[in-house]
Amino acid sequence: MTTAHRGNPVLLGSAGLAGLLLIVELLPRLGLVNERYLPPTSRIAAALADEAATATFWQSLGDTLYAWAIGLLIAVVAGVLAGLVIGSVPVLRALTASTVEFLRPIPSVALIPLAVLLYGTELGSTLILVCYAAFWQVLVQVLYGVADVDPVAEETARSYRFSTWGRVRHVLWPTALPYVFTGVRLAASVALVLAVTAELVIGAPGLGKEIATAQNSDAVATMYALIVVTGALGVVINLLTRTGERRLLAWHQSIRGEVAV
Amino acid sequence: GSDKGSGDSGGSSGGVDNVTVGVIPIIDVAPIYLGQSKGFFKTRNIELKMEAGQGGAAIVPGVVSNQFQFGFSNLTSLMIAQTKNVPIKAVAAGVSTTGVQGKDFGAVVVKGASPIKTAKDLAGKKISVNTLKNIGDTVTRESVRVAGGDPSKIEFVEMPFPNMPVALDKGDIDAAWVVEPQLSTIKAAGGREVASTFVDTDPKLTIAAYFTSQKLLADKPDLVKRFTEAMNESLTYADAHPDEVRQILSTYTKIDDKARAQVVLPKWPIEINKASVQKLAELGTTDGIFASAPDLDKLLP
Amino acid sequence: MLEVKGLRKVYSSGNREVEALRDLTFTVDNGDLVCLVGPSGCGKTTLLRCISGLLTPTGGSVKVNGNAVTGPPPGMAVVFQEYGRSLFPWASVWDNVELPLKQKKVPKARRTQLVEEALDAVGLTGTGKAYPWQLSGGMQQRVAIARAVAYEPETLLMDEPFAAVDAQTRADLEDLVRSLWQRLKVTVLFVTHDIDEAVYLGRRVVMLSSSPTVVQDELVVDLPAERDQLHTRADPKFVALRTRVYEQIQLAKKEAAVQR
Amino acid sequence: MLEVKGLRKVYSSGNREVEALRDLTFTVDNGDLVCLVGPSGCGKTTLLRCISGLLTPTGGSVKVNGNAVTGPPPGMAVVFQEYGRSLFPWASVWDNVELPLKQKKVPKARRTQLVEEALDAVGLTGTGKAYPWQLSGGMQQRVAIARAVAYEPETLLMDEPFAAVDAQTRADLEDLVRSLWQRLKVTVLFVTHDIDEAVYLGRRVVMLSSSPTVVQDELVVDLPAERDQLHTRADPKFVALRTRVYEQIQLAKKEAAVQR
Amino acid sequence: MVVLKRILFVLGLPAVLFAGWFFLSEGSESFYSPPLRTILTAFGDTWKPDRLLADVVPSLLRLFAGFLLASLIGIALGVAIGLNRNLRAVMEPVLEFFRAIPPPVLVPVIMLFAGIGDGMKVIVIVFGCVWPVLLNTVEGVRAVDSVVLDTARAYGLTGPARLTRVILPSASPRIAAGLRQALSIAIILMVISEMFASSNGLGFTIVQFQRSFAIPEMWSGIILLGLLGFALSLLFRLAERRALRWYEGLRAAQRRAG
Ligand SMILES: Nc1ncnc2c1ncn2[C@@H]1O[C@H](COP(=O)(O)OP(=O)(O)OP(=O)(O)O)[C@@H](O)[C@H]1O
Ligand SMILES: Nc1ncnc2c1ncn2[C@@H]1O[C@H](COP(=O)(O)OP(=O)(O)OP(=O)(O)O)[C@@H](O)[C@H]1O
Ligand SMILES: O=[N+]([O-])[O-]
Ligand SMILES: [Mg+2]
Ligand SMILES: [Mg+2]
Repeated sequence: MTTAHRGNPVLLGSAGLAGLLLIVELLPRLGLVNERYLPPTSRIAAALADEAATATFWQSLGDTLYAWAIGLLIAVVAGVLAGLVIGSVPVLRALTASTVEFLRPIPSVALIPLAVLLYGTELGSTLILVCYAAFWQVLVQVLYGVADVDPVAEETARSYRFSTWGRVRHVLWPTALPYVFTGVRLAASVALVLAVTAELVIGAPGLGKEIATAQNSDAVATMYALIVVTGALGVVINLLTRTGERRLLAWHQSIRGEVAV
Repeated sequence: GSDKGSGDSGGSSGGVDNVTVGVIPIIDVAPIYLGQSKGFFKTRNIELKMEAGQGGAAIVPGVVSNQFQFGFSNLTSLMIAQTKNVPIKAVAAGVSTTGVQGKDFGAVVVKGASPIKTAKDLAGKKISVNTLKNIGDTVTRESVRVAGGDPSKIEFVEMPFPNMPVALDKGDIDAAWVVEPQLSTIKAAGGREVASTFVDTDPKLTIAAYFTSQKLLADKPDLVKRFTEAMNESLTYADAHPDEVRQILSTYTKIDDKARAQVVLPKWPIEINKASVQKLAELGTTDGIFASAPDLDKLLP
Repeated sequence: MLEVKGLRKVYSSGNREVEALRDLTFTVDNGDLVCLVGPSGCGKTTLLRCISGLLTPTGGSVKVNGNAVTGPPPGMAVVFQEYGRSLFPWASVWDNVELPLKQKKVPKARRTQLVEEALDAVGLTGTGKAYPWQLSGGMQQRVAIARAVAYEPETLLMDEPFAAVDAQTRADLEDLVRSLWQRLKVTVLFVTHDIDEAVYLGRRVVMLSSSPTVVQDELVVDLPAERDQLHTRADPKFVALRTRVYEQIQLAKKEAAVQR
Repeated sequence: MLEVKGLRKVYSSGNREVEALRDLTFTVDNGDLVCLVGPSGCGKTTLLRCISGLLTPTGGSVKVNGNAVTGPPPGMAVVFQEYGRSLFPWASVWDNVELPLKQKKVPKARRTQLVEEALDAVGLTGTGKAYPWQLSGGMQQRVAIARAVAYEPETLLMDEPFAAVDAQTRADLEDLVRSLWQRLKVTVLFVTHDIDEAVYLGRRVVMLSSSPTVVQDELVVDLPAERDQLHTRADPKFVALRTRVYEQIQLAKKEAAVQR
Repeated sequence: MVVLKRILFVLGLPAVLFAGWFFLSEGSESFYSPPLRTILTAFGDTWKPDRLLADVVPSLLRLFAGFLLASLIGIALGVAIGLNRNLRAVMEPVLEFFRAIPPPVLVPVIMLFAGIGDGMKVIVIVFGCVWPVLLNTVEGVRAVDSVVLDTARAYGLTGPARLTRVILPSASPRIAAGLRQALSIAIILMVISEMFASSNGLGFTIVQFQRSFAIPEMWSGIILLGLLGFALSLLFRLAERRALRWYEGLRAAQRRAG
């Protein structure tokens, strides 16, 4: 296939980020926005350096990552299991469809009083919100993935009398895997968003609480610095899931195109 | 409640009570941090831990469910809770106005070039408050009323304090009801104060209080008593040592050094001024914030 | 014994209703090798799907050894016409062949042996590590055949399994099927559109009519059991048989044309 | 004129490197009908994809009327070996055939006529409204052929286009291709694994060796231009030609075996 | 009969769950989790037509605007990124950066550019729910069958025709999955956006109830939110069924098995 010249993805990605940094530096410098509300990149970087020198920052970062990781893990495991089971048993799918649709749009943030009631500002509160929001992301993707199984592949497995487990393991799972990855990538950032939001609103320890404090204190550059940290976490997390994806989905059409000639 | 963590009021070891207090990380709660560092709580066998929440939404349920043993909230919110029979009770004063016109820690401000000159001009304007149907609109209306304007025509919009300087600057709002440190920020950018709303309402207005749950009050009256004592000592100390207050701010807020030296500090009397709260209650009832008139005897100590 | 009785299948999806099979009745004895021929679109694939329990018939019944088929019966292997899609793209060629054996709980050592032999037999020695989509069409089809062969089924259903391979390979594979059949006493039902192939391979040939489909004719191939590509195909008896089949199918098509 | 010169293609994905084509050189004159035969997996599909500009060769060149091919040249139609996957499942049979014509900006009335004629020619009258996945394998393949036929191409590349259809339909389609070729003066490159088909159809036959692939042999089919299924196939000249092709392919396979 | 079964399937589990909640919460003393009976009474008292008109309609309008905009942006950007490897490499880190930023903390920044009106809220919704559409579109576009792509190229299906006739239909099942997910996130963000600088809307009302300790009313709002989500998803499902008839048929065709 004749494709356009292919650049180094890492270089191109860095160029993209550099472009963003440049824009943020220029917007206030050129007076397009008031720099008291959007400080230039250099000032944000300075504030970030100041933050990075404090122990509180690292403690908060750790707290956020911890809540994120645990919450995401629970959500992914639960979402995948539920998705495979519900997706492969038509009756279950029909039975649960309405309930899923009912529960899914209830925002985690609306559950904050409930979470605080149960866990105060402990980790548990953040976890409830993170799990609740991330779970649906995974579940829905897995449901779509299960529905995408190629009937001929499925029949092949059935004709060779694959056990139910064998069909799940060897047909359902590989078909759903690309969807699971999208689900995990969606869930990973939703989990991060919710972890930070929960900290922000409830005040559980973590980056979100630091952001809230910075906002309340009118420390604009510091607030942006912390936002940047959140975004950077997202970039790193995506990098990790991408790597896993490339490894596990080498056979898939979407990846094949990248590797083959 | 859970048995892990310090959240449990039963968590006393060797006669020391582990106490968690839900606070908003703003200037108002400086005394409790100062008192903690001075050891006012420790000497009364209280091991203190602060949890920061964004306002009553998180703190009140935390106190009711005993996740927090005490909480900090403004009195209007506490009175709303009281009218809904939320089982809580105020145990110590939180923060009060300085009582000085033009030199309070909260005010309504406008842009320097705004045609609004006095509180009277605020009638019919768009004013931001941090929470609708709460203390902000009550006291702002009162300022307008006192100045001879028509408070019924004000359009209040809700937005977080940190966003108000931007909104004011861009002209999204005509005026902002803000507290420190945003008040200083706006003034430094050329903003102009048009009403010292707390002072207009009552020069001795008590704005917020520390509270606990009815249940803790019944189960551990002694703990509550010790907390109140420690709190009062902290308030008194903070009132007397503004420099130390400005210092302690650096530990739990991110207000930069310059702003910390400049912000107007509130007053921290130990008495909850009942008359002023009564006024707040009446104003709120007039404005329709309370479904029924709050019963202050049930709420205040 | 495989019994098909009054089988009927109507596809109705949305506004389209197609009566793919009208009324099919025939039996296949255990250990027999039956070839099914019929015009394109007459319902051969549909029939195979019903027999393998993958499709529920609209009417009639399919029985294997007296038991009604409701799902894929044990010991049955199917080579699908859509070989490309029947291979798992996420598994290597080796894994594709080995997977059903794993499901059958064949021990590891035996599995390795079976897979190796099967890949050799279809001329794919050494491609085990490739993915199916790295292979040519004919090679993919042979992977699907290897999978069925390695499975050592009691009943083997094959749906135009040699459509994508070259003449020489095809001849080799035909001989492979016959030797497998003789060696393992497996029952084979073989769909093909190649009349010579049907006659060369089968012990019996079942001819289907055009849609709506019934059994048009049936014949026993009374050629010697030992067949080879050169002599058998030159045998006058062979030529006579293939002519008969050819005529029947022509007839079927004409009848269909008249009905329209 | 279609010129293939020193064509080489190496697939390298991950750890696997396959030299599918080593060094291919041949030309096809405008208006010629060339059949390509060769063992399964020798690179016929690869070659066709290089010629149609869908695959970039590793070495050598492909030229159409003197212009190097870098993408699909205009006026070229391709019938893919993977007919099932080459039909758009979201479009009806009719739309599948009509879409390329729309793209070519053929006026509506003419489009309708072309699609109708093409579907008739492949024996699919009246299936326009069905989706491809509602058709049998052979019917799907015929839709792909109809699409190419309706397109009225200058060059027609076909990759084992009759693999899934029955003998009778196949014969009809062979005659369809020949009449198309004669009527429209279209240049045809036809890949098949059926030697008889290659000789019956082609004006020339190009034989490819086993992998790594070169042109093994080439011959001109000096049969009369007017051919028919019965007489041509019985012609001793036909038999001689097919024997020659057969031998060459046997030879190619043996050489490959020796090389290993 | 069939209809009855469908209704049973749709309402069965919710009915059981609500019944469970009803009986378990009966006699609850907890201030924050009142009996369902009380909540249901509050529901009837709270969600009168005028309130629905004043609070739910503006919310819905913003929701639709945000969802529509997010769909357009997500699909357009997703197709571009999915088709162009270099663009994907450039954009991915930047997009991932923004995707990880919680909408609530972005509100100040968005207010900077969009003020505090409906525009701000719509942007918050777009910002939050564009991601599933974008990601799924990218993946869907990348996964288009290679033979399909070759066919399109060979027949000169290029430019807009390639996009509308090949890429989009082929990716449509995945795009639908993304849209569906976006819809429920849009509802969530509708609520979140109304927590800031708002004076009407369902989210605003729920938060207002929460702040004023009107707990049964707050719960009734959450239930309304769920019902709304359910209704919207039904609508979506209807549209999806229509648009993806070929896909469902394709999958169901051979599934009508034993
Ligand atoms: N899923 C389906 N939905 C609707 N109609 C179908 C479906 N599958 C097959 N058909 C129709 O049923 C008839 C028989 O199809 P079938 O695939 O069984 O034919 P076949 O004999 O295998 O043909 P071929 O030799 O071309 O593979 C055809 O007319 C076809 O259009
Ligand atoms: N995408 C690919 N990646 C790696 N190897 C490939 C790929 N496609 C084809 N090959 C290899 O290239 C060789 C030639 O394949 P090709 O499909 O061109 O053969 P063919 O002559 O068309 O065979 P057939 O008659 O069986 O269709 C084979 O060995 C095959 O394994
Ligand atoms: O569930 N969320 O609030 O995003
Ligand atoms: Mg078939
Ligand atoms: Mg090929």
